[in-house]
Amino acid sequence: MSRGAIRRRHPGAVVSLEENYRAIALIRAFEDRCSELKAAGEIPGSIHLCNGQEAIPVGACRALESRDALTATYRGHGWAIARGIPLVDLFAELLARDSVLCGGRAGSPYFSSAAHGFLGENSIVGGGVPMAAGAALASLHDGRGAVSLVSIGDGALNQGAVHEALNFAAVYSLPLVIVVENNVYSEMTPIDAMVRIKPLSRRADAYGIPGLTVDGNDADTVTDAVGAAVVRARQGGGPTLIEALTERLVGHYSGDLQHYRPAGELASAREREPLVRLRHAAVARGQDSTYRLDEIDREVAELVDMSLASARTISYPDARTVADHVYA
Amino acid sequence: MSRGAIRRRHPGAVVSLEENYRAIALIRAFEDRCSELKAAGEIPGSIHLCNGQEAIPVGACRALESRDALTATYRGHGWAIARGIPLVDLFAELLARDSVLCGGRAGSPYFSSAAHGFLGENSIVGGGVPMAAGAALASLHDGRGAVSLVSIGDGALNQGAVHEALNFAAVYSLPLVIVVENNVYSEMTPIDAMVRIKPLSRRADAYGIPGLTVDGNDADTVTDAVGAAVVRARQGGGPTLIEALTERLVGHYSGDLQHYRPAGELASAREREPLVRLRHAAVARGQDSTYRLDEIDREVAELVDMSLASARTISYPDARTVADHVYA
Amino acid sequence: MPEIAGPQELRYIQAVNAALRWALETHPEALIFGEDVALPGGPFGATKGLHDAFGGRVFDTPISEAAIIGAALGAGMRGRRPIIEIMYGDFMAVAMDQIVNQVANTRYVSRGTWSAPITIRTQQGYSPGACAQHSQSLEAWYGHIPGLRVGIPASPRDAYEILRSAIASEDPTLVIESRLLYPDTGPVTLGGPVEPIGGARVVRPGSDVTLVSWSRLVTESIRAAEAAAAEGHSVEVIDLRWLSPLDFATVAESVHRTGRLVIAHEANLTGGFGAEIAARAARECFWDLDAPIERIGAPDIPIPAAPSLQAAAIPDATSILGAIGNVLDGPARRDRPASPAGPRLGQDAARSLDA
Amino acid sequence: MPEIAGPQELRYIQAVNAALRWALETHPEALIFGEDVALPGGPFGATKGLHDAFGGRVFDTPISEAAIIGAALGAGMRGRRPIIEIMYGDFMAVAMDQIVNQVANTRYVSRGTWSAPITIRTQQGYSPGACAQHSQSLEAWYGHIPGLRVGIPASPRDAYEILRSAIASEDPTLVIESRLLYPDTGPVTLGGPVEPIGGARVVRPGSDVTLVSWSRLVTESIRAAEAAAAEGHSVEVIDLRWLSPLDFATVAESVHRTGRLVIAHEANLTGGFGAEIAARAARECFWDLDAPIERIGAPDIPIPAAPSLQAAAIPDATSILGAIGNVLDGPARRDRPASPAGPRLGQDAARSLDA
Ligand SMILES: Cc1ncc(C[n+]2csc(CCOP(=O)(O)OP(=O)(O)O)c2C)c(N)n1
Ligand SMILES: Cc1ncc(C[n+]2csc(CCOP(=O)(O)OP(=O)(O)O)c2C)c(N)n1
Ligand SMILES: [Mg+2]
Ligand SMILES: [Mg+2]
Repeated sequence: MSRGAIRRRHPGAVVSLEENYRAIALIRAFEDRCSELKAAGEIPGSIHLCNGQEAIPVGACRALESRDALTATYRGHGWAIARGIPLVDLFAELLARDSVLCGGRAGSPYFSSAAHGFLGENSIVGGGVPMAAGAALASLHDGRGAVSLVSIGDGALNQGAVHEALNFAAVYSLPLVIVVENNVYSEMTPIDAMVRIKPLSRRADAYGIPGLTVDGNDADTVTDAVGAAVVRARQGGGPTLIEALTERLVGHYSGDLQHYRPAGELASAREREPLVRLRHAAVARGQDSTYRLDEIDREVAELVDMSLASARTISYPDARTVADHVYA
Repeated sequence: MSRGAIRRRHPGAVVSLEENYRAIALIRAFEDRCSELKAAGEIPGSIHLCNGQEAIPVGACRALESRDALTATYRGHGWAIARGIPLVDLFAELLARDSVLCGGRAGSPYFSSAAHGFLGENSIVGGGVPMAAGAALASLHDGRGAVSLVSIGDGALNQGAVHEALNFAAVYSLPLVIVVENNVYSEMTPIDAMVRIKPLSRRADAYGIPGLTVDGNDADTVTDAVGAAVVRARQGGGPTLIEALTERLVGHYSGDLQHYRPAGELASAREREPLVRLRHAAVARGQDSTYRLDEIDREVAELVDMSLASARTISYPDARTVADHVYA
Repeated sequence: MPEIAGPQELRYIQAVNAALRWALETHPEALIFGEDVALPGGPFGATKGLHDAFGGRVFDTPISEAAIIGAALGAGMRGRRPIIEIMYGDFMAVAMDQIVNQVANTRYVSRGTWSAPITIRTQQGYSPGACAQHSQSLEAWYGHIPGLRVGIPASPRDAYEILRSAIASEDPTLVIESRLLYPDTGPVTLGGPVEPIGGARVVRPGSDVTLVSWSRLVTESIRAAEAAAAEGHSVEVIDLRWLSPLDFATVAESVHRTGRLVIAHEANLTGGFGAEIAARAARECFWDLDAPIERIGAPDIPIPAAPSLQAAAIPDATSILGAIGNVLDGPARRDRPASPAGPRLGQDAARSLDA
Repeated sequence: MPEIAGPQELRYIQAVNAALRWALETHPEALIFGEDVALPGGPFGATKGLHDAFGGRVFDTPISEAAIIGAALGAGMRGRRPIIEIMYGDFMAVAMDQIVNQVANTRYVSRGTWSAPITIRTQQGYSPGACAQHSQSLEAWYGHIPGLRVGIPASPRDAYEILRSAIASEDPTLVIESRLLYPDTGPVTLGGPVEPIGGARVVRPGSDVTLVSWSRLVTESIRAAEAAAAEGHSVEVIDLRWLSPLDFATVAESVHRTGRLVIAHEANLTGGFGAEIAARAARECFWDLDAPIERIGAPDIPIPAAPSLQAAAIPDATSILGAIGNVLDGPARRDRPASPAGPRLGQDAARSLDA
């Protein structure tokens, strides 16, 4: 796994403030660089960044093993990085180069990595949940004890396919963990206006599975919740739905002006976001600690620079291969 | 409305044992005749009878006004009769004649009646719920105060479109009443094996709407539950999900051998079914009462005979009209 | 793997059952699931006895087509070989996203690093009294989806062979069966090598007209060819068998000999897959054609339930014979005035039904 | 109803907005709903300002396409005139049942006693970097659904007129817009009488070749025609405008004069609606044709995200010009050996892209 990879947290093992900061800062730095690349026209198509939501993939992936399956959405850069997909490969895919991931066929919103058990992002809202249930079904039959984790957004809970897949997984007690990243909005519409319940984890009861709502801006809290769900799933206890509360610090997609967000919302969100929190904690611990974080920022920036630089050396996919890989 | 029609029960008004018996016996007699007609080859295609479930449409339609909208499933003969669609027209449609309903284009599983605000049966499981939500949406905008009632089966709760429509209706507090006829089976599979919750009305909480489970074999109980939901809906209180417990006394469709039903299940169901219950009640009241029910059986049989006889005088749809009505 | 015995008479539905049993016996990673397929043995009996024989590898599902197809995809990506049943082709419409946006993209978008070796079985077509929601023939939709393979068996033999080829294939394959053909019997040789996917078949050689058809209409086409033979016209009937991969070479070779082409399917005419066959012929076989290409299909209407109306909507040997007649008196069309309104082919088909 | 003023320059997306505003002003029963259409004014701005102006008649919905379409149907059956937005054509796949099994059957199956005067707006096509789940052109699916009307505007003027015709129609109508055309400007005359649905339009007269296209490729077709004109070839470009009702008469009349036909669309070639046009021509225009019918479309692959690959997959003026060249040197094809494998037209199209 690359330097970007997350170390698995063993039961009881404590993750240092620095380790959490590094993992989150790496994703943040990647996303910020993507914004620049998009603005500079180096990334074609629209991108959906996870700024502010990084603690969720970071915390969740710590609870997974390499044999486990992971499925995400178009807002999946953070999940890919937390899963250990090298930044160079991600940059290459986003830059529409001939990356080892999907060779530019997928781009930012739809890439996958078979080598990392990453079934892929999905640009159909909720479209990946049936697939994730299927990965859990495979595990039930191959006896490998793998768990399948799928991330979706709050708005995806209103998609029919998600409903069908959650009930399907519940019926067979499939080893599935559903992480709902509630970032307040579905595209430009507040989720509160599109459901009549709160918290969203209440939906779990409709399938007879446990549901809980946790602070998605604290990686350790997420690891604890997902870890417990993973253990239950491996033991045949079936699916768990975990709602992780968070906030988007950027637009839904590149070019979203966010005129729909009330004044002050973003400002206050910036006080609650994961990196700032860890900074506050570090300050409380004293200068050495903050120096360390500054150092991590530099290391992370360097890794991003290096990764981008080598990604830029990768050629664009050859037009003559356009019709390859449609069939076996 | 025809002699088959249900009288609306005004708040507080009591429905006599005889009146309930007549309404249910009429549907039963119609369904039994359909079985004969199917066996005799007079009805083409498969039919889905509601024997044993009649108290649900009878009780529910008593709570509706003519301005209200009604949507059902392929198991909809009872709803059509309770709504007041003349038996002759139903027979004609089922016999593939040029009926005033759909002129034979719909048949047993998909007919509708604009004249009765009956949006129609539906042969796609759950497919009619979004439509019913739309009828409720229309009422919100035309100010006519109409309520939309939709009947579905237990298994339909696992269809994505049903999930989407229930949340959609909840979000706008649409005047929608969802009646889930839980007849233990979805086609040939027990619903208990296909969900992990009981009662099914727990699903209502996922949408933030009231849900309740009632005895579907007692018409008055159904009227009370639906009546309350209709009042709430008209007052802007939004949707209600009502699970009505019942049992099928016949196969899922004509020709279903029911080998999947455990021994004795049908026999005991026959003790709990609506007509037998009313018979028991009549016996308790003494001979006059049972004589009266015998009389009703004769009257009902006569109505069915007459209706079928005149339906048989209706010609088959003219092949030259096959391409009519595709577009305005 | 079962021994190769001589051919035996099987019903179409029994051939499907035999192929499924073969899959479970020869592919330990095979799974079968769908609505009512396990304990009840399938709404049409396709999976009869399989749950008893293979236990949990054959299981019933909720009425959730999107979940069924998506679960097959995910399980397929993770090493299983799911074979699922969608009870009626009409119900695929509730799960088209899983087919077109999920299953079909798997290999291509991942540059071949993921694959989805799954088989989706369904059945389609009208039947007497069936309503518009249980009567459609939507194969044209699937023929338009890159990444998906589509087989459409017309005989018990192909119900067995095409399904086995689909199951053995590493690509997602849709097998569209015909409900009305389920009771039909024919010779099937069980076991033996699995055919590669693809390949049309000349089921009746002829020299005057090429008649391309698939699924249930192959039988009607053969009947029409026999009727034409009685009138002295030799019609070659081709069973297309697969929409993808599409074996157009077999069609082109035949048209090269006959110079006349008729295409017949049960689906609504406009936008039916017959249009693709006609369009390819109008390019690849243009200089071989001696007469306009005729298509037969249902007129552009939802399929009505009443048999008296279905009789006027569903193509059969009679309507196909009418089209054969049209291509045989081709030159006569020269002086036929072009229809002012731009004739609606569906109606043409309906009209020729009265022939 | 707004006064008839002279034409003004509007962007395609502004023309859509104007038609929607017209609908709310002139039809009190009109409703507009969809994802992000009210407060945010629509993901592409089609509904900008309408919620402010018309309040609750314009509202946002959950991400529930089946519910959105079904709710439009039920509201339409009960006296409303809903106009709904499905953000991308690709997302229609999650709700095809509501289209094909519910909306489209309403009038026919009820013998005309129910109707569904609803309009479904969506947009489709590739754009640089967009993934396979946001790039499809699936109009062929809808052209195959009886009971549904399908309009597909190629210009700001038609974005306005076709949408108004759809809204005024008593039948369910799908209007497929083009995301890439949204910023394009053109003359639009606001108000005035609403055109009846249907009707193709000759957008560039010519005498040597008939070039039929729709949506975004009409622009590419005109560019190809101009290039051909430079080489002395007169190409007549027809914008089909509606798949249903299909105005084939306009195509037939043109082919009668030119004797040569090319069809160009962005959709995958196999099973694309171009096949229907070619198939009709191969029957109705057979004796008028002097050359094989050429079709241009995307090869049969999911649309890749990388621009370097898209360049090889998406048809444009160059690939269309190649097809024009082919039909002009028709007779030369006579001695072209028939491709052994049965050429995959998609690949032909891809090949001609290199031209
Ligand atoms: C089936 C479908 N409908 C609509 C869309 C358009 N769309 C893309 S993202 C999005 C919002 C999803 O919101 P949420 O699930 O909360 O995820 P978030 O973007 O907030 O991470 C929508 C509506 C889509 N991609 N797929
Ligand atoms: C989308 C869809 N999937 C499957 C079917 C086939 N089917 C028809 S009825 C039925 C069972 C429905 O069970 P339930 O909802 O409990 O209603 P019931 O028949 O018991 O009244 C099924 C699976 C269908 N018609 N539509
Ligand atoms: Mg969100
Ligand atoms: Mg049931």
